[in-house]
Amino acid sequence: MIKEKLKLVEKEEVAKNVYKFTMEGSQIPSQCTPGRFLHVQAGDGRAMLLRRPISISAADERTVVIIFRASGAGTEAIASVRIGDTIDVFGPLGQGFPMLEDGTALLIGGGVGVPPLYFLAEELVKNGVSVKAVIGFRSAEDVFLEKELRHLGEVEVTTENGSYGTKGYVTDAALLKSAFTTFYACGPKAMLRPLQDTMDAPGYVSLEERMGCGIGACFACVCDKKEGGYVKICSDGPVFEKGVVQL
Amino acid sequence: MIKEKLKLVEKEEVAKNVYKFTMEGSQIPSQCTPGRFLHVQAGDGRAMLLRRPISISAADERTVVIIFRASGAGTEAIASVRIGDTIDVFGPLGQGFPMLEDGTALLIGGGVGVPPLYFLAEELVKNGVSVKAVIGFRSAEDVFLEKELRHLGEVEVTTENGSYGTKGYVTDAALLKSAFTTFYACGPKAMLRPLQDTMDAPGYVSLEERMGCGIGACFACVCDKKEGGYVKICSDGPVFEKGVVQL
Amino acid sequence: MSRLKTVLPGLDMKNPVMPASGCFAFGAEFADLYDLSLLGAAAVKAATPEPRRGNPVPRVAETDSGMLNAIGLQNPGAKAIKADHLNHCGQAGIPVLANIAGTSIDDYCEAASVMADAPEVGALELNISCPNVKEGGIQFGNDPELAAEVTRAVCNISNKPVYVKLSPNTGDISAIAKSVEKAGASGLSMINTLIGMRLDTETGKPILANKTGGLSGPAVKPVAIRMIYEVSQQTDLPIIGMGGISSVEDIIDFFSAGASAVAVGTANFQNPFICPELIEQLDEWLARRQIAHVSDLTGRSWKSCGVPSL
Amino acid sequence: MSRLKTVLPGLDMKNPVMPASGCFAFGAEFADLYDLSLLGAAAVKAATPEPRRGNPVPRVAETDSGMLNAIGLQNPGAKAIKADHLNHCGQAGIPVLANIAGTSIDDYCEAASVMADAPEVGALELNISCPNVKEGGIQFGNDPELAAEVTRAVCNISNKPVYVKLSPNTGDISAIAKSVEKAGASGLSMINTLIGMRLDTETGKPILANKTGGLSGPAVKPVAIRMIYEVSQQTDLPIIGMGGISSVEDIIDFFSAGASAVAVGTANFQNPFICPELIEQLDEWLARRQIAHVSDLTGRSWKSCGVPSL
Ligand SMILES: Cc1cc2nc3c(=O)[nH]c(=O)nc-3n(C[C@H](O)[C@H](O)[C@H](O)COP(=O)(O)OP(=O)(O)OC[C@H]3O[C@@H](n4cnc5c(N)ncnc54)[C@H](O)[C@@H]3O)c2cc1C
Ligand SMILES: Cc1cc2nc3c(=O)[nH]c(=O)nc-3n(C[C@H](O)[C@H](O)[C@H](O)COP(=O)(O)OP(=O)(O)OC[C@H]3O[C@@H](n4cnc5c(N)ncnc54)[C@H](O)[C@@H]3O)c2cc1C
Ligand SMILES: Cc1cc2nc3c(=O)[nH]c(=O)nc-3n(C[C@H](O)[C@H](O)[C@H](O)COP(=O)(O)O)c2cc1C
Ligand SMILES: Cc1cc2nc3c(=O)[nH]c(=O)nc-3n(C[C@H](O)[C@H](O)[C@H](O)COP(=O)(O)O)c2cc1C
Ligand code: FES
Ligand code: FES
Repeated sequence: MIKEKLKLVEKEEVAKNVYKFTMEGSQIPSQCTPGRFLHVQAGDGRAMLLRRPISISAADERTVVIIFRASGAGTEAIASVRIGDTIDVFGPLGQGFPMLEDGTALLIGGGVGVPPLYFLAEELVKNGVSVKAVIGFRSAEDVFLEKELRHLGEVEVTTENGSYGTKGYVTDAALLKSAFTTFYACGPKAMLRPLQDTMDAPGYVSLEERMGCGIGACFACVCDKKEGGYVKICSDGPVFEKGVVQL
Repeated sequence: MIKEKLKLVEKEEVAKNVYKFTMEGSQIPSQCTPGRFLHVQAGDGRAMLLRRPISISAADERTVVIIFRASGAGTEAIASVRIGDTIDVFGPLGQGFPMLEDGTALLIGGGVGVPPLYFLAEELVKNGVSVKAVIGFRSAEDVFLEKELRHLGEVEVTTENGSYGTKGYVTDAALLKSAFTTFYACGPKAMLRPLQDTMDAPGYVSLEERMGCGIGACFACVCDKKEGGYVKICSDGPVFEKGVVQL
Repeated sequence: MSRLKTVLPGLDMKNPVMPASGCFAFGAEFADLYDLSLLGAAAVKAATPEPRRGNPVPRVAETDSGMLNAIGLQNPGAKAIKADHLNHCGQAGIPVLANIAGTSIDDYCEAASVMADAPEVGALELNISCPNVKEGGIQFGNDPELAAEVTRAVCNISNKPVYVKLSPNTGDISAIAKSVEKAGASGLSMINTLIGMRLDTETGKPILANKTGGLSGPAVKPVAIRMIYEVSQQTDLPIIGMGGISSVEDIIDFFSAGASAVAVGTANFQNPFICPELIEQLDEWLARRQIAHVSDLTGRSWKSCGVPSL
Repeated sequence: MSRLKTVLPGLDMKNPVMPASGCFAFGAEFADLYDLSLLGAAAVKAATPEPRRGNPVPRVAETDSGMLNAIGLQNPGAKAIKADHLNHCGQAGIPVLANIAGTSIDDYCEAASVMADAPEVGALELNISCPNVKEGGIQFGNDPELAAEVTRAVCNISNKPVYVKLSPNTGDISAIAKSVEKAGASGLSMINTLIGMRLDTETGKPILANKTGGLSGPAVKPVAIRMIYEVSQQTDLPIIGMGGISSVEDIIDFFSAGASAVAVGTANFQNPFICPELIEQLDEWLARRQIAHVSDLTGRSWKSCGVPSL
């Protein structure tokens, strides 16, 4: 957990209002693992006090990649940063995805839930695990990371309006009925809930919540556990084993 | 009175923390006259709501020049704007310096009170008026606009610590005792007060006050008149004939 | 723009947006910038019975996403205002909401009776909350009894509807609101400024000559929204909402909280063209979402049915 | 750093800077980031007699230069806190200011008696102001009698000094302050959060599940400064100042207003390293101006002599 000014070295609009930022730093990148997130300052932090949690979509020793939708004032401010400028980042935070050692992983992502799964896919493939992915979007113009994921394994795209791939939600995808060892899912609660309730295989879900501190100190992001008690999404998660949390 | 995004085309640090900005626009520049000012937005205007009043230091049909000290959060934010970027400006505001048609003008400026006098000097010289200037600063490293003013007439520099030119305040300058038709002064109240009280010649003083609206609507910037009643510095001034306002 | 037409007691407005009192003087300066007839109404600067010189300068100071003012109700007095200053709004044909201030009930009544008589004035706005004037204002706004008393007195002598402008510097704003409703108010304006102070860090002394000032701007919007949310459920009076409005989204939020019209104050200093700009954006915002009338949004934060949820 | 050493009732501190209650939990998370022994003290999360689950999420929302929270006093209960959560501060050797909350006087006393017994605790901080809990808190903070009653009861059973944390949601904060002073308080903490609300513009509904929340951050600093300026002239109690502190200049302003120590809340979320950073900057700020001791600045906004004017 380091606070560092990362330098924006590459910037690309990968879908409508969705930006891919490649950032350089000396400390944060090397600590990044799939499923963890960065707490990113928006603007100069004077009018917007709270950092924005954004998942890590790739990382190596010197660079880290995030992919995010510019959907509000904060993410728009972040999207307006120019190449060569720095971004104030605190991280990496949270507990990431547990790794598989063998078998087949099914990755299920909705919208901006897809970015962390790409990082996971890369690492799984490095581990010798086979990877299949279901990624869901609103419509054809919103699709991103499809090509990159296809390099790593089979991919099924769903769109709500059917303008590309399978029509419907990720839960309508054919791949969900294929064989796999473990699933990993990231997206809105409405997507995770049916997955947690209906999937037979073991798996992990990655959650979102509005956050204050990002390190477990403010109790903004609690989520009830099924068996009583609670977890903090920022520090105990955002990734939880299937069946642990109430969705 | 126009609200326009001016484009920063030239930027120079003319003395320690003092910046000269040359800005381009299609509407504001052509309306600028000496003594009027611009109401400049600092940053994105979200954390800092109030515009900063800055005098016009030069202008032609397409460009306008301001010179300002980065002395607080707002002027520092303005100073950090990069060439090619735009600045949200409202103006020109206020009543400028009345012009002389002949004779000799003595210009007296302290610190960031010097910039509007440069614009005035240019216009006076165009009118065929002779110009002399006394400009006062804290110390040698703070001096600016000396060279430019020398192109237009005689200049005496004063510094408080004597590190350059005459030691003392502008009120200690020898030129104050020379012959001239009218004086024009701009600087802090502590400088204008003795000038208004002791100068025999006719003259004009340009005042500063904390402002809200800049157009006479909020009553933030009133100043009592000597003969009763009040003026608004933003809209009735900032320039007043000697003896009109209480300093 | 028929979806914007708003009729409140004394105020027949083509749209529900007006500049807030003290941020617009009497309109002369803004008439140079845009056509005042675009506005729904105009809340003009506070009138006191006698002319007031106001406080020494500095009178304003910036704070994070806000500002402090301690103008001290400088104004030429009710009679001069009525005689000389209402012509810009009058010519534009927009109703004036005449802000009234004073340091005693007699003061209020005196200023009110003058202003209520002006043909340009549609309604009075009783400023029982201005925190800048040492002897007056503040105690009226923080005491249900006193607030009712001054409201009753002014309503008795006024032939125009009376809006009471509530102070947020109180522990129970609903109590004040209910009390002035019973006393005869036709509407509420809320909120006035929060009392605040800024110091010069180097000298340690207050920046404002008056020491304290009134805090306004986006910083106070969450306080305003919560108070309107609460009060609109406790009274039947229409509410003119204000406190930090600087975007069309802000206007929507004030309606959702429970306002029936809005006033824009501090934002006029950053963008003097903001009122007509917001009026146009408001119409577009509603059109894009096919909302028949802006009043359909009033109170939708707490109403459970009969309003578009979007 | 001898110019920073600050001794207040129950709190023997090497410097006057502490994290504010609710923004630091019990220190475990921050102990991973920096050496807690750098802090002057630590105001820990509110303790209630029984464990509390708090409010549904969302619990936080951003506002301009501020934020709203409605955590709802989630905590494991006083006994568990005393047994399991004070070790990080204890090992660092910094005094704990134990925040106490409840919904009745008995509640307060029960939590207070447990916490006052913990050896790590230097003093209690009576949260009579938390605006998030429906049945409790708010009425104590807005009524001088009730505030005195709970203060007296807790002082009676506590063997540690009691600081009362005042609510800004009141029309007369000095009345509350004077009342709790008479009732036996050893100090004041001010201010707690202002009640606020943010709506989702599209749906019109409150963002926080609890609907209202407490407003904190730089937006409220002018309100905090003005209240401390006022109260510090009306009581002899030392004041722990808070509300929007995020820079060393802010700390100076709180001292100038009348504080004897400060707490940093919301700013910990933007920069979790801020407390030790500010402590170092505070020492430098004083050194550069040759101020012998930070306490020389206390109240210099209103004191007319005997303090450096710089
Ligand atoms: C662990 C985690 C990982 C995430 N990873 C990604 C990612 O890789 N790519 C991506 O595009 N988005 C991601 N999000 C969602 C992202 O944080 C929000 O879209 C973003 O905070 C919205 O900020 P804004 O300024 O656009 O919106 P605003 O509405 O202006 O934000 C106001 C406040 O609400 C909070 N907020 C609003 N929406 C959300 C949300 N959905 N989740 C959490 N906080 C919210 C903001 O953080 C801010 O504090 C992630 C969220 C979490 C919790
Ligand atoms: C008519 C006029 C012309 C001016 N011309 C120039 C110029 O040409 N060059 C230049 O360097 N400065 C000029 N000034 C002063 C300049 O406006 C202030 O230095 C500037 O506003 C300070 O802003 P800040 O963000 O640095 O300070 P901050 O302290 O962060 O400002 C906080 C608030 O106080 C106001 N404020 C602070 N100091 C002053 C001041 N001295 N006068 C007015 N408002 C102040 C700011 O506008 C802002 O609203 C002029 C002022 C006036 C009134
Ligand atoms: C400079 C200034 C002067 C004001 N003068 C008055 C006044 O005379 N009477 C009044 O009732 N309110 C006055 N107000 C308060 C505003 O009308 C409004 O209630 C408050 O500023 C909140 O709105 P805002 O955040 O949009 O400014 C004044 C506000 C400002 C900033
Ligand atoms: C997330 C959060 C939780 C808080 N919890 C408590 C609490 O449990 N008890 C309390 O007295 N104050 C609590 N507060 C109030 C702070 O201690 C502080 O008084 C207030 O936030 C103002 O300071 P700031 O602007 O620096 O945050 C909380 C504040 C925040 C932001
Ligand atoms: S965001 Fe603070 S505990 Fe999770
Ligand atoms: S700044 Fe508003 S009247 Fe001068």
